[in-house]
Amino acid sequence: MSYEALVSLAVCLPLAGAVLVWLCGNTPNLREAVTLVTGGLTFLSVLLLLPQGLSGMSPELVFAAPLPGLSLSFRLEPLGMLFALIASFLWIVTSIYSIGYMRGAKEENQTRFYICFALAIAFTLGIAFSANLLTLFVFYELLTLSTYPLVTHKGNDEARRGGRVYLGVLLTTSIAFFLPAIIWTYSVTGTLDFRPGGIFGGIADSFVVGALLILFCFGVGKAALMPFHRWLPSAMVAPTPVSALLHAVAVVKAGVFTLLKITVYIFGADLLVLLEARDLMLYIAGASILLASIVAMTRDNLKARLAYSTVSQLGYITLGALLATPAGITGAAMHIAMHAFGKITLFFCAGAIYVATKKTEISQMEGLGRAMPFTMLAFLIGSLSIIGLPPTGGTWSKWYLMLGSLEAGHIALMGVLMVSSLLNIAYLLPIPIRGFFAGRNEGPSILKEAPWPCLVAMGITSAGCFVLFFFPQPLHDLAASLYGGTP
Amino acid sequence: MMSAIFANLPALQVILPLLFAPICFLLRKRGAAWLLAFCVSLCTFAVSIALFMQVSAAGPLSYAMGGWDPPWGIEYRVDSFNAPFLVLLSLMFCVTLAFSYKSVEKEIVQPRHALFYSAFMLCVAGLLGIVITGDAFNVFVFLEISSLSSYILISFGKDRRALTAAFQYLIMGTIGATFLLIGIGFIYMMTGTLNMADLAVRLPSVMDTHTVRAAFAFIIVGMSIKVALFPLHVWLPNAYGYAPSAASVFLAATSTKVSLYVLIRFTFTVFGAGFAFGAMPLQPILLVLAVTAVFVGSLSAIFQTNIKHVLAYSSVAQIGYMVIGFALASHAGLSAGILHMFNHAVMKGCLFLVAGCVFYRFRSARIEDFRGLGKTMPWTMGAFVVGGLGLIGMPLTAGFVSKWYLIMAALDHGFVGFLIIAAVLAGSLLAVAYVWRIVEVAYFQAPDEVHENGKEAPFILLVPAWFMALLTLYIGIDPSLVVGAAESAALSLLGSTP
Amino acid sequence: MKPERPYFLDNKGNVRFLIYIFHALCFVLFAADFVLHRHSYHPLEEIPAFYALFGFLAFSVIILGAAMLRKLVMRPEDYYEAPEEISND
Amino acid sequence: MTDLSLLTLPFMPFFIAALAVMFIASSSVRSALMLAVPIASGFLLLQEQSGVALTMPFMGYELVPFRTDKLSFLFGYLFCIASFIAILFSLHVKDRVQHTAGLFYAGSAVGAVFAGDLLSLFFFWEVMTVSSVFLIWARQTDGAFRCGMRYLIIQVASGLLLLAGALMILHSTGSLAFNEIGLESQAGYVILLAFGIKAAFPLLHNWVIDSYPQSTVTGAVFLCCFTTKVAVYALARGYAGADILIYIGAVMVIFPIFYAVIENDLRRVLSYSMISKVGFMVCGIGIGTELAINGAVATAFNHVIYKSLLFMSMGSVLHMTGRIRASDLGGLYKSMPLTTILCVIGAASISAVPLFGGFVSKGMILTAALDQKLDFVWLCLLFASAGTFYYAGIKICYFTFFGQDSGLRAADPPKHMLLAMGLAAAMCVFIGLYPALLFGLLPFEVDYIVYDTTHVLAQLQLLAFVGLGFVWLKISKLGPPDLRSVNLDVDWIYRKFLPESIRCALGLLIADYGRLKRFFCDLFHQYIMGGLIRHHGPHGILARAWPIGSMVLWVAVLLFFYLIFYYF
Repeated sequence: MSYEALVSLAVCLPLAGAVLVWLCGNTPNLREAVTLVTGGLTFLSVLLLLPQGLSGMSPELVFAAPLPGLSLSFRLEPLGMLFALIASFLWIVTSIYSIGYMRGAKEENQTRFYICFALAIAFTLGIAFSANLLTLFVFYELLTLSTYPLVTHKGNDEARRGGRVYLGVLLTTSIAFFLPAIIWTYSVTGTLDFRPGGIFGGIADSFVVGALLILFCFGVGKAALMPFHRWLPSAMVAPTPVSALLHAVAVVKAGVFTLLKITVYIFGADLLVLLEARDLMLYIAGASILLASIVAMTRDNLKARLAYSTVSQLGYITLGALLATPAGITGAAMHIAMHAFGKITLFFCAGAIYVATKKTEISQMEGLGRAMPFTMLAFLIGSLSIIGLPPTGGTWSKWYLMLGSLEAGHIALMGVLMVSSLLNIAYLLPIPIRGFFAGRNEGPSILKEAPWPCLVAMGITSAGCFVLFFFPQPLHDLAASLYGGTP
Repeated sequence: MMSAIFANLPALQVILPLLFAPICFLLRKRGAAWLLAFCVSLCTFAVSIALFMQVSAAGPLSYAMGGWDPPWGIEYRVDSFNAPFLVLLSLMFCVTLAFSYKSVEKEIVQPRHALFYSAFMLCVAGLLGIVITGDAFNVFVFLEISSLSSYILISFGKDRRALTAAFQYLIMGTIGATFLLIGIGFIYMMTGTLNMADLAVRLPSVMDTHTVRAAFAFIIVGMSIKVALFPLHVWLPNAYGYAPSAASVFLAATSTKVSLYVLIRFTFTVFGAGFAFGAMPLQPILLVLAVTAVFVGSLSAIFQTNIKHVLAYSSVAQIGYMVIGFALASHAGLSAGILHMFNHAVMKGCLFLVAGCVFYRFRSARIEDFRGLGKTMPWTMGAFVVGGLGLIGMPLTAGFVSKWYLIMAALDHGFVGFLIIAAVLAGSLLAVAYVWRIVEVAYFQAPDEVHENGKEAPFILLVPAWFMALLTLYIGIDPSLVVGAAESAALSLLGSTP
Repeated sequence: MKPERPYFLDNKGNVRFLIYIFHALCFVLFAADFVLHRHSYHPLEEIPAFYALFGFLAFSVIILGAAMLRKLVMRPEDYYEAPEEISND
Repeated sequence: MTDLSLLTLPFMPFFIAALAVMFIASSSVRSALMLAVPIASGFLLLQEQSGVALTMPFMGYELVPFRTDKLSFLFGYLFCIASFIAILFSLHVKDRVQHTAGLFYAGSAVGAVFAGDLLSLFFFWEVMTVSSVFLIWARQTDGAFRCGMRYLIIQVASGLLLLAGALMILHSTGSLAFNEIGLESQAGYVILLAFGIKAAFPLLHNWVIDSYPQSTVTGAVFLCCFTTKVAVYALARGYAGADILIYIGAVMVIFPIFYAVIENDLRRVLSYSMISKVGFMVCGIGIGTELAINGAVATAFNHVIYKSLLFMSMGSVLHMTGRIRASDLGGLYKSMPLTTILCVIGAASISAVPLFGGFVSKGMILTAALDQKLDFVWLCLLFASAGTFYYAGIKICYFTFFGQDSGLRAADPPKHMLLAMGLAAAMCVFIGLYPALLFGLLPFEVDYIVYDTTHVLAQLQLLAFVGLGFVWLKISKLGPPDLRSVNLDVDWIYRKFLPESIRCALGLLIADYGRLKRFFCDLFHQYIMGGLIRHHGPHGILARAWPIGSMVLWVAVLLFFYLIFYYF
């Protein structure tokens, strides 16, 4: 199949899936089969695109021109491939998980759920493949809107409040900062294309570029850089598969992916390192990492803790993107994948616990490991990956990020990353450990795991954490080809 | 025959609705009146399209009314600035009529139906006349025709407050029209001509006189009332809020735009940008008022309880955007302003149509009526969401395009530009607030007993609403037509000044 | 219950005997320094019975030092958290 | 063996077995498998020659996961022996988590000493950390949980420092090879700190004291064997001859003595003793002569054997009686004769009584210190030798097995435990009697005579007079009693001082935060929102739509202003 057809296929498949799901809404088994098949096909088509994506900048694929001189268009490049691969692969896993979760938790409006989910994935892939800032922005906003019904899925007051914060923060940042930054960039440079080495090329003075950098960093609210992180904990009112895929992978990663793309392809590393504004943003990212970890420690609700942990981990990627050194960018790109596998595992576990026991608070989970050993083991593995301990994938991204801060001459940031790892231990590990070892006098409990699709999904992602440790080479190559390193 | 029609298109444009209005009244029967009006609207639309094509192919078109050559006779002049307005007006004419068949049946007592249609046609004729004419006094005449008929339209509202609103509008509209008349009188006094093109030639020699300056002031203030520019917007919410749905759809989409058209026409074509923005401090005054309008309008919209009022206040804010574009007086700014006039007409038309659908079901359009509509009236709410996203300025909707151009234009203006951008973006955010407030009610609140049995609006009402919604999306995805029209309009305006 | 058979050290005499033996051993080692030749790397080592003296001195210092340290650092057992009963495995 | 592959590396049997053990339900099969592991690993080691290296490209780096020389061989064999003993000792444990963790722990220790580059070292370093902490958590008490968290955080901090140092070296030299590091660069200090945490340098030592006594009976045996010894190995490779280590070592040998004397928990006494002993090794590495390094390495070898023996005997006591405080014990020789004898052998060995293992190695470091004219250091080490005998030799044995009869009548532990202890005891005696075997393994040629008059006489005098002091003290009944207590140590900083001050600060903050929040909420609701509603609400002045008069007034005002502006 031609490359153009494949790209369109990859984006259109989930859209078509959404329509099919809508049509099959009355027969749950068929509906879920459609979701799974669509997921599989989407992943396959992304996979088929891989050679093209690795070969550097592919030809542009224009499909609309919403503004004269500016087009909505797709173009493959390594970072987008990386993101698309992760999102489409984890969609399959999450679909498997959702089947267990949604049925197990007896959620309502499941059809709407699957429709919006497919839409969100389509838009995520749109973000991944976008060839210019405008396309990216369009899909970015569409993603916000398509996930809103998912966040507010429960439809009660709490969901409404959560959804309000979610939409409020994401729209505010994108309208108030991201959009003007895009327009300003366009008026300065006359283009919005992603180009290796950036598009400023000495056109603008450092004040303007610095201001733009700050606008972009805060404008991409999905990257959850403090103080615009509030939406992420609020989004936790959503059903867990949503939190898992969207708020640990697709949506937040769309944010940091956008930032990474902007630093690499709009500003360019050479320009970025000269900016004073970059140093400012680096330290804000560092502060975001630490503060979010500290807040995470104070949260007793499991999903809230994971949400703050996500905020902190997103700071890693923002940090790497802003470091703009080869290792920093590699680390940031790799962390997109590493964190995706680790955090999705953790969310899967949180959901499994909820489905099996209806427990949401950490303090209720002591000794739970005896009833749900598999879940808790997966949680342990996911935690290790988030902390960045061998033998889990998180080690490598931390390695590159630390090397990146060293290359950039910011030893303090290396310290931040180290302290953050320790904080991660403090807030993540107690959960599985107390699950396994606390309250041993209460006698053995009866094994009561979540439905099997949930377990299968958890198994896949936690195995992924290990696989990424022992075979990081493809991922590394993909990430490294971003700055023209070893292919 | 065909060639005769083609030669007289400009006249037909106005005369068709003007002529058939009394006939419509005479028909008395509801169905027949509607059918006639609808046929006329289709013809009008065809004429406007033809005119538009002609202008874009062959340049400005001058038509001497009654064979009297300008500047003595009345000249109808179609150029790339007003041709798209003609299309817009006649398009809204069609859409509103399509909508009104069911809506008017419900909202207006039976014997007055034919009256409504004829008043409506008169109003359209007046607005078309304002746009098409090249004669200053003729503008006043058509303005009065359209105003008087719109007072009637508003007073048809079933709510008793509609009468008060109409009366209020009458007072204000009359003041505005009188001011316009005073202004036109002054310049006639100084130049002895009423033809706009002729005025543009003669005015520069008497530019420095107090009389011309006073004339300009009167025209600006007078038309500001009709435009509903802050702080002269007070008549607008009630007029739109209590009018019958069909009337509010049409008025919201067109009447303020036409007034703004007049303002721009006088400023650029008659007085000239050099005079208006060079000799007079028009820019700062307008910018301050427009930015204030954005804030006041949006904030007021947030706290309203009636959807029509929300939309009306939102219009006040959106008019602020248009005036900002106009006040920037650059090519980019002017095209952004004109672009937003079209886009806003489409989006606000869509939203008022939705309000009309809800009104049709529940006989009111308060926020409470929207409870649970996400479930009971999914298609109606779908159109509302699309229109609302347009107001917010989401990408792939018309609102995004105008916002983009407005910000691009403001970027050329240094620090003031940044303030304007801030205001525009703040307005967008406030739009999120007032739109999402309604969306939340519709999708999250359970309907009470009255609304539980709500059904989807009739198909015939949904078609126009969705037509406008799709148009909003279409402009968002492929705006080249609208943007092209706006840009050539701006070019023709700026190019016509020395 | 049958009383336990007394163990070796339960007998005070045995203990006393062991202490005598130990004292004798100490004396022998002390005396050996004067009989046997130790090669020395350090001037201090040439002091007769240096290691014996050092050992005794070191012991005294340790006991005194420990007593002082205990005054400084000793806290009740629940200082950090309530102690748990130690159990096996 | 010439062709090296990852699968035949000596740590592999451990890792494979660790995974397998998780799934083997039958305890006898599990026991057999586990016991076979160190043997298999030792066998693989025997096949290797000194000076080979396995290189492997990984993410653009040239990694050396396996590299041999005499130093690493010695530690490799040592760890195989130690893990065999520890596994044997723990066969009765049903908890498969402990077995898995123990095997991973031992395996990564073996891996660490053969790691030829810093990245591989980091890998094993962290796997050691992660696996060992389960030996503490497996105790399943709240205290053990918290202690495990503290342990893990400190150990991971060490790993992170190692990572940081490795990256700094990579950044400045472009290579990750793990050889002599030295203190010429910043990276040198960072890595020294990393090693220092694991080696329990003064002020960084607290995790040993905190965690070993909290771990399970069998876990403590594993723990005492590996972590600090890997650190000693790493120091010996990276920092041999670094002067700073001499002084660090000198402090390290002295201060734990005083703590050990007043400590009541006997496993904690052993932990302090461990720090003191590691101090000997650090000191030897700092001196850096061939003799000193040999002494340090030999001490490490012996130390693993006798310290595990002592931990095993204390573990047996804990296992059988459920008590471990000196104040609760006494007179156990009556019912646990075999344990008593084995413990005494361990005590003799640690006190360096001639004919026991400890004696062989201790003199080497003392002699090396004298050779280098480090008089003060020599005195410190000598003092520590005297102290060791008191707290490890006398205190442990006396208070547990002799002394005041506590009335406890626990039997000797199960056979496999006795067997493990016996094995360790036999090795202590064997090395004491036949030091040449150990000497053959040492990295440098040994030119040191163990049994000459001077060494033996000096040591006997020292020991005897310390004993004399103790006897007199007991007779005079002046000795410090063993009291139930907690003794403050460095952990006071992070267990008491920091939490209390943070709590204090937070308390103030939260009080103020609440007030601030309320203030801003009020501000927002009353003034901003209130104001907005007042002005823009349905009845607000800016949304008031009815009065025509005011509207007309506005028209007039506006017109007036336009005219004013336009006229002037």
